[in-house]
Amino acid sequence: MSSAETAAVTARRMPSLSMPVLLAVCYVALPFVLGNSFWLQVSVYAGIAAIGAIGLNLLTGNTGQVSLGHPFFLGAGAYAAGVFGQDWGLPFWIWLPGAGLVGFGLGALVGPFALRLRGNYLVMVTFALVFIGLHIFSNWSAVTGGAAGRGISVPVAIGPIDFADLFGATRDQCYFWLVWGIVGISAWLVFNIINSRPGRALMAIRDRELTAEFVGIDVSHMKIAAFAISSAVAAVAGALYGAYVQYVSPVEWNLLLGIQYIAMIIVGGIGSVAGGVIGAVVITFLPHLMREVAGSLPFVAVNQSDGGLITVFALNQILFGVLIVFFLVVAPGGLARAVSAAAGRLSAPRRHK
Amino acid sequence: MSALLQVRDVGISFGGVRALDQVSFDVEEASLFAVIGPNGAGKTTLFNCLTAAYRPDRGTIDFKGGSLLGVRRRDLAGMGIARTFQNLGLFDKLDAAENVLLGRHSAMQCGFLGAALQFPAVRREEANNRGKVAEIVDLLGLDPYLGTPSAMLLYGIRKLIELGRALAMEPDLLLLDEPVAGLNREETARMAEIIRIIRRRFKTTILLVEHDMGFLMSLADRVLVLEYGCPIALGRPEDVQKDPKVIAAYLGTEVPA
Amino acid sequence: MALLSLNNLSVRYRGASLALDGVSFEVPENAIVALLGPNGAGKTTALRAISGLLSHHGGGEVGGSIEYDGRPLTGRTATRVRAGIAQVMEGRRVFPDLSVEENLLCGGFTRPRTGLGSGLDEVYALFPDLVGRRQDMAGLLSGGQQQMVAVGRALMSDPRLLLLDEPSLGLAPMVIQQIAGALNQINERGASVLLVEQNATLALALSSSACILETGRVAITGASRDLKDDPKVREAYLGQGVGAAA
Amino acid sequence: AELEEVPGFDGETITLGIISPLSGPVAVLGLPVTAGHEVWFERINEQGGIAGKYKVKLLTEDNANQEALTVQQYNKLKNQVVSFSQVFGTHTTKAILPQLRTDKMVVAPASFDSYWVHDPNLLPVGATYQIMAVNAFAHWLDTEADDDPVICGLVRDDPYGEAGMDGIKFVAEKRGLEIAAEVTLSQSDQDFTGQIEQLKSAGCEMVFVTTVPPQLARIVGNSARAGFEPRWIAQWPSWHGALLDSPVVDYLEKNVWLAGEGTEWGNQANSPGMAELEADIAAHKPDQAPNVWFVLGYNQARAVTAMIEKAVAHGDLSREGVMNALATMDNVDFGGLIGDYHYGAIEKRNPPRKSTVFGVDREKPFGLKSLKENFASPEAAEYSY
Amino acid sequence: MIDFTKLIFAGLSLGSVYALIALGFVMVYKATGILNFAQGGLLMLGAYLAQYFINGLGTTFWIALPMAMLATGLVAAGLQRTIFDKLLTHPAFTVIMATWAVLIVLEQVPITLFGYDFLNMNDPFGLAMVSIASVQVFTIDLWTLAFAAGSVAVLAVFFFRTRMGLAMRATASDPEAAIAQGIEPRLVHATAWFVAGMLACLAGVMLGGGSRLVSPELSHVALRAIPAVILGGLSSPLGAVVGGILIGIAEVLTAAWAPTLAPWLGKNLHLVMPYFLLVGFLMFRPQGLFGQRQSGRV
Ligand SMILES: Nc1ncnc2c1ncn2[C@@H]1O[C@H](COP(=O)(O)OP(=O)(O)OP(=O)(O)O)[C@@H](O)[C@H]1O
Ligand SMILES: Nc1ncnc2c1ncn2[C@@H]1O[C@H](COP(=O)(O)OP(=O)(O)OP(=O)(O)O)[C@@H](O)[C@H]1O
Ligand SMILES: [Mg+2]
Ligand SMILES: [Mg+2]
Repeated sequence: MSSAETAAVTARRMPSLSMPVLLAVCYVALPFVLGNSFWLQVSVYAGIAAIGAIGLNLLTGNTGQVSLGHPFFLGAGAYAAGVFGQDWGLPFWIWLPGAGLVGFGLGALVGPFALRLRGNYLVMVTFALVFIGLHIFSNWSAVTGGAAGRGISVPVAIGPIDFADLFGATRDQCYFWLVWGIVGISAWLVFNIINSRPGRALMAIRDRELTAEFVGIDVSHMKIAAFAISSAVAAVAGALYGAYVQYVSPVEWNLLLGIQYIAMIIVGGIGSVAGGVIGAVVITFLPHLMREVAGSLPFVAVNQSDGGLITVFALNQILFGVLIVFFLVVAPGGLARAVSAAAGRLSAPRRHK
Repeated sequence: MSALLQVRDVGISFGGVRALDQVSFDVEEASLFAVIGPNGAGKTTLFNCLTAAYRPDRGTIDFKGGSLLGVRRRDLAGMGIARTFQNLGLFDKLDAAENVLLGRHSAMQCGFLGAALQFPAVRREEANNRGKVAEIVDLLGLDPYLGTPSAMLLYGIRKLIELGRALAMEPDLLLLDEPVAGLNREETARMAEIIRIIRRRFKTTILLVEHDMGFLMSLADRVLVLEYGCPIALGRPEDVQKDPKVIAAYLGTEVPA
Repeated sequence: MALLSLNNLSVRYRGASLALDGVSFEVPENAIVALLGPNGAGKTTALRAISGLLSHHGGGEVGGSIEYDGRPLTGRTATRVRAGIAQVMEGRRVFPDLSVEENLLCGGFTRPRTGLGSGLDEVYALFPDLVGRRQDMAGLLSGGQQQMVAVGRALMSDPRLLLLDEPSLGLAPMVIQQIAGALNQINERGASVLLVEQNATLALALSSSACILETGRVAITGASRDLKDDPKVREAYLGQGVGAAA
Repeated sequence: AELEEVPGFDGETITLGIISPLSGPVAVLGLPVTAGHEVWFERINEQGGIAGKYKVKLLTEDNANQEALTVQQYNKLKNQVVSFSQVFGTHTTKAILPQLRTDKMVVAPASFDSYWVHDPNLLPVGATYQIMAVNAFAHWLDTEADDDPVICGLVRDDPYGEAGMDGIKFVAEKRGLEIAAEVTLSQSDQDFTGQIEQLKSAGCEMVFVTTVPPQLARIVGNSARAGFEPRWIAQWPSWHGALLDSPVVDYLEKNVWLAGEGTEWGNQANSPGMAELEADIAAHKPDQAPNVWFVLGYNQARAVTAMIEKAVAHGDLSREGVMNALATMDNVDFGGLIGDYHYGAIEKRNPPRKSTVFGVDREKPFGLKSLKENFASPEAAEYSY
Repeated sequence: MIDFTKLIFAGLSLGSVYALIALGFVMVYKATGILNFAQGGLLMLGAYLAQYFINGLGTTFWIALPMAMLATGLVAAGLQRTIFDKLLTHPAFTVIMATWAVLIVLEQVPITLFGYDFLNMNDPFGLAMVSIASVQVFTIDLWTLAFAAGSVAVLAVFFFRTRMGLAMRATASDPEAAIAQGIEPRLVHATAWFVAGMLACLAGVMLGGGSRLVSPELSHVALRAIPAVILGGLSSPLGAVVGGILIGIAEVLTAAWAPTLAPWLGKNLHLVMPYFLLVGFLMFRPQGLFGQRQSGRV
């Protein structure tokens, strides 16, 4: 048994007190520190990805149902935001939960497929879901604008508080607070689930499905619920994405996105809420940071025609691939574990000798 | 008063293999009933039939007066049936307490919404059940192992955790499949002791499969012997042990202690 | 002369304390040696060190040496299997989606093709229960039947040194006797056996010498005959009427 | 008077942004477009820069033809540039439109959506896909078609595919013709036999096709196998020089036209711009193969230069200044490389109505010979956006 | 009237390419139990290498093909040795993720070496055709079919008649237990990857040859073959071929019929048809056409 599993246990424990304080300070201060820069926007994307990753981690990390189908639910959420918020003109506090509900319903529809399938075959059904989703998104023009895509301009105000314009802050700053606020809420909710009866049942299903039934767990119900909740969270992330970017088209909800989400939870830490968030931040920032680094290397050219051994893009992709493999090989428990191991030598889990 | 568990004419085959054939027996309330027999005789299969893991081709199984056939696996816990597995059925990444706590699953109510929002009632329920778990952990002496994923623990400990999880289900009928296989003498003795305590304290009816005859003799009230799926003897342990058919099929000439 | 000797062997698993701490013992040519000890004493670890599987469990040798056939035992497991070391792993480990016969053939992977047929015959003679199940997936067998496959698979390579990790696990008393017979048989043919067992009575009855480990150290070694009568051993490992403890 | 410093202008250098697919399947187009920009601005810089004194610097980012990435790259660059000399792709440009409005940023889109014509934040160049299709189709009707032509479409299911088909439908309507069959294909199609059989069974005499070169090769290959030989009119991006060496070249020469614009590669007689272009390539990028996408970039850069010059003339390089320059800009002459664009006030903008129909000829430098050059059909003049 | 036989033949030829690709997936799956997404990258690399041997080095096609297959096979085996060997004990989906990462890297290699421009394979097939049952068929498609059939035969013998084949299945089943039998998983895995690389290259060449061009898009075609593998059952070479051909035929037929028969199902239905088939099929036969059920026991 690898020590990755210890991580799964440790990661589920509450972080110590100094951590929340630090996070709160970052939450408030970062938009000011980053000013109106590009990096602030990347942080908003990272936040949106974090929400999606928290959802996926519940399904894949905690319930053991590997899904590449996340883009489908993200996309559905974005279009739901467009329909509810823009076409129907509903307010923020309706279109956002509404998108979540749509995701919930779709997840509940897809969930039953997972009941019959395991392992690689389940992965493949979710893989097919991405393509089926693309087909629906490119053909259902009334909702999605067809292959050409659609604009999404929706209100983000709860009563008098407008998240697009908080005390004169810029749109990006406001979105940072909004998105990361929702990250916090989702993290809290999912954390609670994981550490209670239903969450334990999910993990039981992951570890040993048959035995789970013998302790009285309704496996079908639980799996479908896991799909539905994870999809609901994904749809919320998708809705926020649509609202922030203001335009979406079907090609975005592709397989690569699904793979990226899996990468997030693997790199961050499987089955831990913090892991999903850390992974999302890393995977979102990585290409941009690497672009900064790669661009200043001597043998690298911005594009192929400029000579140089290799283009920035190619190098970027290669580094990206290499880093993922590196994380997999070197930090199999994910960064969450590496971080908690580094930070928490004091509160190391008790281990028999 | 009728027996807690009544098995009548149960049979099941897999392809050409007849794993159980015309098996009938009663298990009285609060007794310890043992099943023995050569490898592949159908003991685990019998357990599987009792716990809805397999559906027998023929026969009836009644528990507390109602039929167990057609019952869904997940409802067994609620009906008061718990089991352990020959190959261990622990949740590998969870620690001892979480494994045992999962035994409380069907006794608890909390759903996703309640869990997510942590209503006070949910917290209370969680605390109460964690209390029960602590008692069991204490009873089995599992304290030192908390916090370690069960897969990383020693075999003997893992067997105890699995027993603890079954106990947490507060079953009326407890099925134990080879509880002391792979345990050393000391651990075997401890397991025997624990089983006695369980019987004394909770009046649990126990159905048990084991190859360790010494262990069985001291515990069992009645013993059923299977061979190739067929019952060849049923009776008190002392009698069964002397039965020439049993000696020929199962025990062999000399009995290792 | 010793076929196998462990000299002051220490093993540490990654991030854990020493699992073996200066262990030395010998398996003479053509002998059955029992390796006993409570759970967690390091028996499996010792077998892994001999078979070269330690690295798969995040373990490495940290000291001492192992000699086999007069030479230091190094190299990968495959090399050691080819040199005649076969093993029954802890926990059966049959290939669940291979048929019984395929499982056995895997055991003969390093053996010349010509020997496979007679190897199969021997295994089926030892475990007649398996004959009717040759084409069935090993994963469908009962626990004890799987253990038979595991033991049979190890015998398939026609080993010079057979490592057995709890071969009696889950087996009916009769089958245990059969296996005991089989071990004596291959011993008579000139092979040596290193036997790890919880069933100390059986192990001491079968073996000529024994070594008892406790928390990674050798506690007692000696001829099995003597150990059987040693009061300390009797109390700790043999104990009469196990169930009567209460 | 000294020009005021603004984001993207430090008093000496004018910085322009480029967002283009430098990777992924569309890089084959994005790379030459970007090269076109580079060559043009190297030449401008060599001549002293815009207005003779302001050197131009390009900041290039890759969008892999994905909108999310485009938005991110746009945001990364927007505070460092005066305007964007290129943003590649229709859907990617749509993705940043809302921000262009708030930021008052001007972008030259490297795509031909007709919607661009009336957008005050966009500086398009060249004829639209609609016009190119209209002219090519009209040319076919006027030359090859019989009285009752069976016309069909095989188009990609995206804005690129739909744009050209709109032009075909427009002409068909004007001339009272029916579209006999309209079949779609997609980026990941590999075979096309199903579609071809449909077209064949509909008896198509002309098939308008929007696709990309590897797919065109397969489409005509399978048509050859099926013995299906209509007049294919392919939209401009379906062409690539590599097709000349492919086994389908015979079929291409016989049956395929390209709905494009400008002149034959190397034809300096009809187009002074071509001489200029070839000289610039020789000077700055001798290994550049003949490529229409390069020409697009080159022309975009020329239009952007005209706009920035106007802004400099107004003495205002701020975003408002650039938008104002765009709104008050004159016609830009592309030396016959493409049709002249009438810029200026947004409602009066008029994209070129002229375009060119090419046939395939393996003897020509780029494999294309013009069948009818720089002409406008009556329908093209009528087409309204 | 749409000619049905023609469509079937076209489906066969498309399907035979899918079949070849699918065989590569099966190969790695059989030895390692993972779905190897890097297959597409190998395919693309193989096609570019063959193209380079032909156009750059001037060798003839029939020499370039085995050379490229060998080279791609070696690259694949090298990947196994450097990366996947280290992931032996990791959970399957971590490894799947790693194959995806490798795909990302692999895709960049031919692009860096040869650029994004489209290239001609300059193979001897070109547009050569023969007439079978009065249907014109490209010779290259016949070759592809022959290669697929040949590969299946070879693999079937390999898996069920050779020790290496047995060792491969054992390793996939329980790597450590396999080691304990004296099997070298490294060798087994490297062999599997090597063969998969060769198959990928073969598929890439057939896909980039004839009337097609060699382009970076090739790597995505591999993804279209995945439904074929699943349909056939991940572990069955025969299934891969049957699945590939079924998918090919389904795709071509749908392309021909769906727009007229069921336009309301959306444009380009033929592209999702394989995925609908995959999902529908898995509902009734979760282990695929020829796959074996997992031998789960309580
Ligand atoms: N799912 C199944 N498919 C095929 N055969 C099965 C299946 N389950 C059990 N069997 C067969 O039924 C017979 C009885 O198996 P069972 O596991 O009940 O034996 P057991 O008495 O528990 O033996 P052991 O003491 O070895 O555990 C065996 O021959 C086994 O191979
Ligand atoms: N993979 C591992 N990683 C870390 N520690 C391990 C590992 N395997 C075994 N250990 C530890 O090494 C010690 C010796 O274990 P070993 O399995 O060798 O004991 P054993 O004598 O075979 O016990 P058993 O009778 O339970 O099989 C134990 O403390 C065990 O926890
Ligand atoms: Mg059993
Ligand atoms: Mg052990």
